[in-house]
Amino acid sequence: MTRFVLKRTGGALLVLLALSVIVYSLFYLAPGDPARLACGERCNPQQIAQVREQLGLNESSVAQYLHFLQGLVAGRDHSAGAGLVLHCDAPCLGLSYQTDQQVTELILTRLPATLSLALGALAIWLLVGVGTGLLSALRRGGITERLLTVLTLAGTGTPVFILGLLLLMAVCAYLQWLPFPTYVPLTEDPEQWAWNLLLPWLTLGLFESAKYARLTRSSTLETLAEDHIRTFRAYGVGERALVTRHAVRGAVAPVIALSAVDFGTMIGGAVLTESLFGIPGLGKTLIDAVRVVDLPVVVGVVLAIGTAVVVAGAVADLLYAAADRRVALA
Amino acid sequence: MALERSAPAPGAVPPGAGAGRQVWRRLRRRPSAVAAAAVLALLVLLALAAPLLAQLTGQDPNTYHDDLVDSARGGVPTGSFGGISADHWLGVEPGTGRDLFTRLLYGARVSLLVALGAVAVQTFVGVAVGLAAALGGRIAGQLIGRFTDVMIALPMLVIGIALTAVVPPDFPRPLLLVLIIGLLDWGGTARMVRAQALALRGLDFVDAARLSGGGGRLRIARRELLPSLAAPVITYAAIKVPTAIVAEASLSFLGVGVKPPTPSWGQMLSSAQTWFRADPAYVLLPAGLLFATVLAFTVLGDAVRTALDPREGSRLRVGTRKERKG
Amino acid sequence: MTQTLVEVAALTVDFPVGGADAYVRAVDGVSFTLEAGRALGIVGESGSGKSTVAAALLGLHRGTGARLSGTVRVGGTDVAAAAPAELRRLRGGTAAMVFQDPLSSLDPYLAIGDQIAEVHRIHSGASRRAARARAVEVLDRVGIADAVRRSRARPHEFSGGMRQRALIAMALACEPRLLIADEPTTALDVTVQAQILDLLHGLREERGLGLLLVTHDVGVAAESVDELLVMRDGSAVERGPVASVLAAPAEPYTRALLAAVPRLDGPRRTPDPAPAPASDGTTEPVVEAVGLRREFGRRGRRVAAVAGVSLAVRAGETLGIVGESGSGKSTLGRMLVGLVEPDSGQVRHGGVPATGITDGVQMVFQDPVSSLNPRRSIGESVADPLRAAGERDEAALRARVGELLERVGLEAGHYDRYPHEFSGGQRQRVGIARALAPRPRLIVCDEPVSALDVTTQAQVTALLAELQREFGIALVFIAHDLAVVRQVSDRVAVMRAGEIVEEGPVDEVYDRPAHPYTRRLLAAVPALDPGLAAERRTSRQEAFATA
Amino acid sequence: GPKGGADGAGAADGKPGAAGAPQKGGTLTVLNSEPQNDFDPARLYTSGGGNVPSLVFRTLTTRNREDGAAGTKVVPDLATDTGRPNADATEWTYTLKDGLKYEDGSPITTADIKYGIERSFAAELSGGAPYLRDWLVGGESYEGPYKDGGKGLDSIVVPDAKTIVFKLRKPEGEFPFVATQTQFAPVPKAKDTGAKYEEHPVSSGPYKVVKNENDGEHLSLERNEHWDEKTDEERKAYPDRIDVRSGLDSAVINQRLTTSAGPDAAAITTDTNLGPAELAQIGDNKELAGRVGTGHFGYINYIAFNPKVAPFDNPKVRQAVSHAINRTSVVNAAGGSALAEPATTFLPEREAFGFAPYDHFPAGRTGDPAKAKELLKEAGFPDGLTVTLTHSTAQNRQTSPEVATAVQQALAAAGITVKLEGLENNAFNERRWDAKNTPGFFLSRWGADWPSGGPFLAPIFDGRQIVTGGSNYNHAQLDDPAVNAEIDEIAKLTDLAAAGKRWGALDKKIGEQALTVPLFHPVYKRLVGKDVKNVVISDWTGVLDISQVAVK
Ligand SMILES: Nc1ncnc2c1ncn2[C@@H]1O[C@H](COP(=O)(O)OP(=O)(O)OP(=O)(O)O)[C@@H](O)[C@H]1O
Ligand SMILES: Nc1ncnc2c1ncn2[C@@H]1O[C@H](COP(=O)(O)OP(=O)(O)OP(=O)(O)O)[C@@H](O)[C@H]1O
Ligand SMILES: [Mg+2]
Ligand SMILES: [Mg+2]
Repeated sequence: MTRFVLKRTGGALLVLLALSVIVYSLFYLAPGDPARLACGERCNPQQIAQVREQLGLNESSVAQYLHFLQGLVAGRDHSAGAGLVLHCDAPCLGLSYQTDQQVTELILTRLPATLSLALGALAIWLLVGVGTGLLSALRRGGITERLLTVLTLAGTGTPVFILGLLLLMAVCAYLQWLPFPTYVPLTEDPEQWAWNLLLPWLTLGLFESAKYARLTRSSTLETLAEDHIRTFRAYGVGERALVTRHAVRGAVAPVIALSAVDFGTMIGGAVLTESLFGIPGLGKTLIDAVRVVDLPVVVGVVLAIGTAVVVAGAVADLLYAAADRRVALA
Repeated sequence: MALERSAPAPGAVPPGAGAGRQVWRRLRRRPSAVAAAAVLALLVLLALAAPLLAQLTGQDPNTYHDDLVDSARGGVPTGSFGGISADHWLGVEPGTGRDLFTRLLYGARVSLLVALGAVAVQTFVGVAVGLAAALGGRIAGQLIGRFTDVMIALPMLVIGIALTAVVPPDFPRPLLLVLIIGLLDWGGTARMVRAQALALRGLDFVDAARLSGGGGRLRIARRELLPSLAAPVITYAAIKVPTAIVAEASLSFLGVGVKPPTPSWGQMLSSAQTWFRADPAYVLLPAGLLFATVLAFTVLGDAVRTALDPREGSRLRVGTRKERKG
Repeated sequence: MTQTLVEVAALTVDFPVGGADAYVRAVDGVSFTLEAGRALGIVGESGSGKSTVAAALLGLHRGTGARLSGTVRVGGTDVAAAAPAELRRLRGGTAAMVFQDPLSSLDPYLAIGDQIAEVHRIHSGASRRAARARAVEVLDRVGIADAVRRSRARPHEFSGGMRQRALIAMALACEPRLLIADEPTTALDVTVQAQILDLLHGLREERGLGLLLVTHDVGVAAESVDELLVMRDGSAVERGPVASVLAAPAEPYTRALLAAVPRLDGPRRTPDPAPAPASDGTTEPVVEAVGLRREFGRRGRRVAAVAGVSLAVRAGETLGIVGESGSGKSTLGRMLVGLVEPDSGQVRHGGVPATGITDGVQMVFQDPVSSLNPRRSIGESVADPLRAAGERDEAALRARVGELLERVGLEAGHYDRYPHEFSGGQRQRVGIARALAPRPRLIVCDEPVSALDVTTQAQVTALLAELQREFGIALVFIAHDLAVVRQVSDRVAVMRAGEIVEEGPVDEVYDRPAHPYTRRLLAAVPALDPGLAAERRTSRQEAFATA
Repeated sequence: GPKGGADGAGAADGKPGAAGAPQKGGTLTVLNSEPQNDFDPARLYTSGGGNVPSLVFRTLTTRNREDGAAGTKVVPDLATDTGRPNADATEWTYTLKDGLKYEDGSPITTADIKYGIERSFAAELSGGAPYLRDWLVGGESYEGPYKDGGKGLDSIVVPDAKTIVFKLRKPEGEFPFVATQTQFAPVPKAKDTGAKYEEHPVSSGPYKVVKNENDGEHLSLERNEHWDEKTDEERKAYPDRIDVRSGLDSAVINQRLTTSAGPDAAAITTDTNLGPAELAQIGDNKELAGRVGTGHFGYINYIAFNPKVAPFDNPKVRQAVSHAINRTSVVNAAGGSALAEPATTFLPEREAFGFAPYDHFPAGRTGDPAKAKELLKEAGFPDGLTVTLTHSTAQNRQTSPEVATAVQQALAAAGITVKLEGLENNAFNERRWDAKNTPGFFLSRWGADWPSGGPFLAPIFDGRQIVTGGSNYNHAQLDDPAVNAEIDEIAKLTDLAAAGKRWGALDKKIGEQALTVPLFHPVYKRLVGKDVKNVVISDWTGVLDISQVAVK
């Protein structure tokens, strides 16, 4: 276990390093001059030059990257005007070009919202997706299965922005069962937190669940064809128990593997849902930052996503090894 | 021997071609599979025949009809159901009055091409990487795993924006889209394949193949693991189609997508999103087509999945409804 | 008073294969009855339809596409007509089944104790806790040591024999009136086999348990049943009280069957006139193991499956390895071919230290089910090594594969069939054909014939011997059947708990066993004579009672 | 002609929003899409003091908070008047009103105003408008108070705590407009925390910031007890509390306002317009239509030519394009006639801008392809020609693909094949602002920083404003001495009405060269919650004035 953790930590550092290098290089390709964007539309060349200097964009790209690494390890100082020098403690991801906010701080304030969204969605797709997958494996060939197929596919086949908007319209505007969601941090009011996240969770969860339903169903059927199922059938174990107790385990591996990926990408990728429901999460932050070439924020958020992906992957491997002891931890 | 009496005469199935034919035969026996294939074939046909059909209706996907929209009310089509008329079979687009029928047809060309191409690339890369990770030994497995992590964590958007500056303007856009979506979004497939392959790897038949294959990992992957992986991979690929279509739309907003006025379903869907109360037809048409495509793919994918399984016909059917009914 | 427990009349079973209306007749008009508390043995060669009959008793063919005709009644229930609920009660409650393939018949994800408890609860409605207790109890009863702890293990942590015992335990847990055992002891070593057979016997006497024993081992049948049904090609050849069938078989087929049964006192393999080219004695052994050691499990619970084994096999020589289940035979075999890396020690092929898989080394696997890819036709599996060797010509390939299939007693036309269409024994033969294909220098046979009927067994062992002579192949022959090992081996090694306790030429070890464990093994071998078997059983019980 | 701020039919007095006299009290909710990331007066780039910021920052002058055209006037705020110029308008003097206090009760002084302006020169606090840097003597080289060793900017003189004098490099008759910008808000030096000041800027207005979460995403404002309404004629400050929630999707904002459930009944938005689909949806719904206000902002969307690029060096080609344009399609692409007014002039149709009507190359409602073809023939393109139109891929309905395709369609009828080159928004801006590499034919837009012809025409047509290496807005790179001279002359006028006339004439004159094809001026439709009263939308910003609304 310790070995596993050590190995994964090493791997994670590698991943993060690679990510930061990629983002830094892409950034030099991307259109848009960050100094001009930070300065404002009608800045004159001198002002832009000043801002460029202030942001440290005059240095060579390698030097900038090295500074970034230095900040990560040892922290950095930034002049903030008014004789103030802001110290950014290690691991320092720098200051946002646009808002001067510390990126580490920014990510820490955005992460809870994103995590809230992703965790709830995860729960929903596991519940709904795996549930309907099992049900349709159990009722295979029947009308229930066809209905479930169509329903879950309707979830996937509808782009998430339309699904979310439809839900909002129906639940908040038309039926008025719920107020329009406003993000409330968990620490502030757990009950309001859950109520306000209900629709976003449903949107993302339902959108993802068809994938899981199909996957669960097909893996379950696969397992149902195995010999050990015959044993239990020969002992009078009912069809339902066969599916839910025995066959489902065959579906565990792909579901866990995929959930880890989806969960990881959701940390940075649920942009549409986040902006539709006004959730102050990382996805929106990233999109906004990309649009204005706010490199420190982009790098920071991508690194946060990378960390999430690595952690989710490691957790998935652990879960998977726990579920199927035949698999050794690599 | 026991089997002589009733076994199919040797030679009844031509050597080598046995498996493929059997799959095809099994596929043809399922009405739902046939229907799904027909729907897809029809869609592809319609897409291919778009210019012909456009001629038939006398419409063009890009011609504006300012007289068919109510400019004072945001450009909503005049007339009911989104402006359906003898000329415009499915009505017109709000704001421009462009003919929806022809736009949907032309849109199908881009969307199907991009989505299928991208999913094909994703699946290919995902399976290759997943298998390599499962079979490549410890260190290779670790490295590939981390590489997959990197790719999963790279937001498509960041790449998309960077690419707008790099890709020459005359690079074929659909190909670019296929490459971006295909080469960036294979992490899920790879992870899933790896997980499955790891589970299969422990079975004796893989050991047996290792002993007889002269150590060729590629051969083992292809011969021993791929057939068993086909089921989840096909299922997954079918479900990735709409994601790819929507990804195409979001990339279009970054300027990486197909150039206007060329329509695509993804673009139509995203510009339609605010219209679903004022002009539901505008949303429902592309959404309905997308849904039909996805449904057809899934049904067909399922059918191929079972048809690929030689055990179907005997074991897969064990304990189905028939049994419950006694 | 006796009561008819099983009534089978004119049972015919056809399986669909491949094409639209192609069927294989697996069982052809079989009739028999079984009274409560009695035992019926079905013997016959591999593929003769034994398992198919057994499965029909529980209605396991329902819904599979197989066509059945005739009637099957079990415990008064008409299996073909029973409602699903009734059928579920019958399965496990009235009649419980022990399957042929021990390795794949248990849920790989669940603890063994939980699996048994689950089945028990369905039929007894016991509480979770009681069911678990019962699971431990039955596991203990079938001879699993430390049952409380082992009940928490999952199937892959059990050796093949232990899994089979777990399956029997599962059957016992439900206290059925009829036990259908499909090759229940095939995977077991003789000492445990004897225990199990004694156990079954005891249960029968104690509770009037009916027993339908499907086996290809006539010896096992002789020890355990009252009546014998001999099958061939799906039909019943002969039926009668066990003593009379064994003593005075009426049919020529039965006589041939009995003649093929290997006996401890039967003829031994004639030592090769000249152990092939390597007669000068200076050549290196084909395979040599030095101080092999391999442990399994995580820290704290590590088990040394093989604990320091050294051996050597020369070209043209057969080394038999016997030992009880879990003694490390398979692990040793896998290390010899390079599928498992030793923790310490070294394997040398032709004097060269080997790591990983080496050319010219093959293995026949213990489990015929999982050793064949269910998604590929058997012909393709057999052709693999040929393709790897560079053969490209499809026709030549097919011809060669056909030849190999025929050589192991299958047909050339089976090339395009899939594993699930074969009986257990047939699958094992495919595995042997695959191992033979690349003309290896060494084949490690892990229980190659334990799933085979005696006639095929004789055929296969003869075949192996023939090939060995022809090509100078070195064989490592792992088996728990002492009689078979004796028949085929030049030397024999007896393993116990990961170590070789005794090794030597066959005659020496069998005739003058030095180690008490070897002596115990030999005493457990079943005898063909039911009278003798009963005698031995009582002596075993007495020994147990006084111990 | 100029329109009033409201066209709602619901309310009795013709004003949009709920009927009845506005009263103090209650909580106003603001639902916005853009968070108030910058809340530092030095960093804000606003037209007339912004919206939420103008509740916290008072400036020397401010915009007249009235509906429609009346709202384009400059009025005093902290100062007693809109400024007293010297004879040639190179020196402007202001005097503070009495009794002005910060939220902590301390008095507001002119030194604080000077300091506030000075810090807007610091590179750390970049983002504000460029005018002070260009206009103040020494402004071009000043680097802000953090680097000047306490010397300050000499061209801002503070003779006493109530007086402040600005010394300009050249005459600027429109200085009072610039004095409305947040850089003119007082910042007490002792409270300056540099880049962190925006977390809690010191209020001089009717509200103070009590909570600023997630970098301006959630703001809570409460009454500033030290603000004295007697010193402030402009801000009404009816609600007790203001709760700003931003980061919301615009469709959701409009939907929430439509539904007006719970606190949303007392909600407004200051940055989200109604889109075409929403307008279509409101349709005949009287109640909803009665809650929609209309605003205009000095803004032009146009096609820009770069006459250095062939074939646009040929005036006939530019004229042909002008004649061919179909403004109906373009207006529809921009959201329909309710959201865009077709334009043939560069200046908006508002008196404040000095609007003078003209249509030099009449295209009618839907274009005149015949005339265009004729001109092309004269220009030497009898068989038509192929050109590339550069546009952005931003979804703004201004420089976006919708408008580009509408242009493409219209020109096709005149035999001009248009290839579209859609660029990501940043790339698009870099291209069109790059004097060396400006495309020949592209979509562009311009908005004025205050309602006058000056900020409209000078950046676009003044030859001395051609910049290389910075942002160049003079796309045509017109450097006509007559135009330059006229711009300078008008800048000297402090009589804004007289100046307006001359701006209009200048526009008409430049228009003859067909350097641009004016397409449309946008119109803004703003929806408010059902309990919101006293909706004021001026033609200065076109945005609902948050300082006027009441929720009781
Ligand atoms: N699902 C199936 N589909 C097609 N053929 C089958 C199927 N199951 C069994 N058979 C065929 O039916 C025949 C009888 O098989 P069965 O498993 O009953 O044999 P068996 O007597 O138990 O043999 P063994 O001792 O090797 O286990 C064999 O020829 C086999 O190939
Ligand atoms: N992959 C594994 N993980 C953990 N333990 C294992 C593994 N493989 C084998 N073992 C353990 O090693 C020991 C020896 O197993 P092995 O399979 O070699 O026995 P065997 O002699 O072949 O038994 P059998 O005759 O029953 O097949 C057993 O205790 C078994 O539980
Ligand atoms: Mg059998
Ligand atoms: Mg073994």
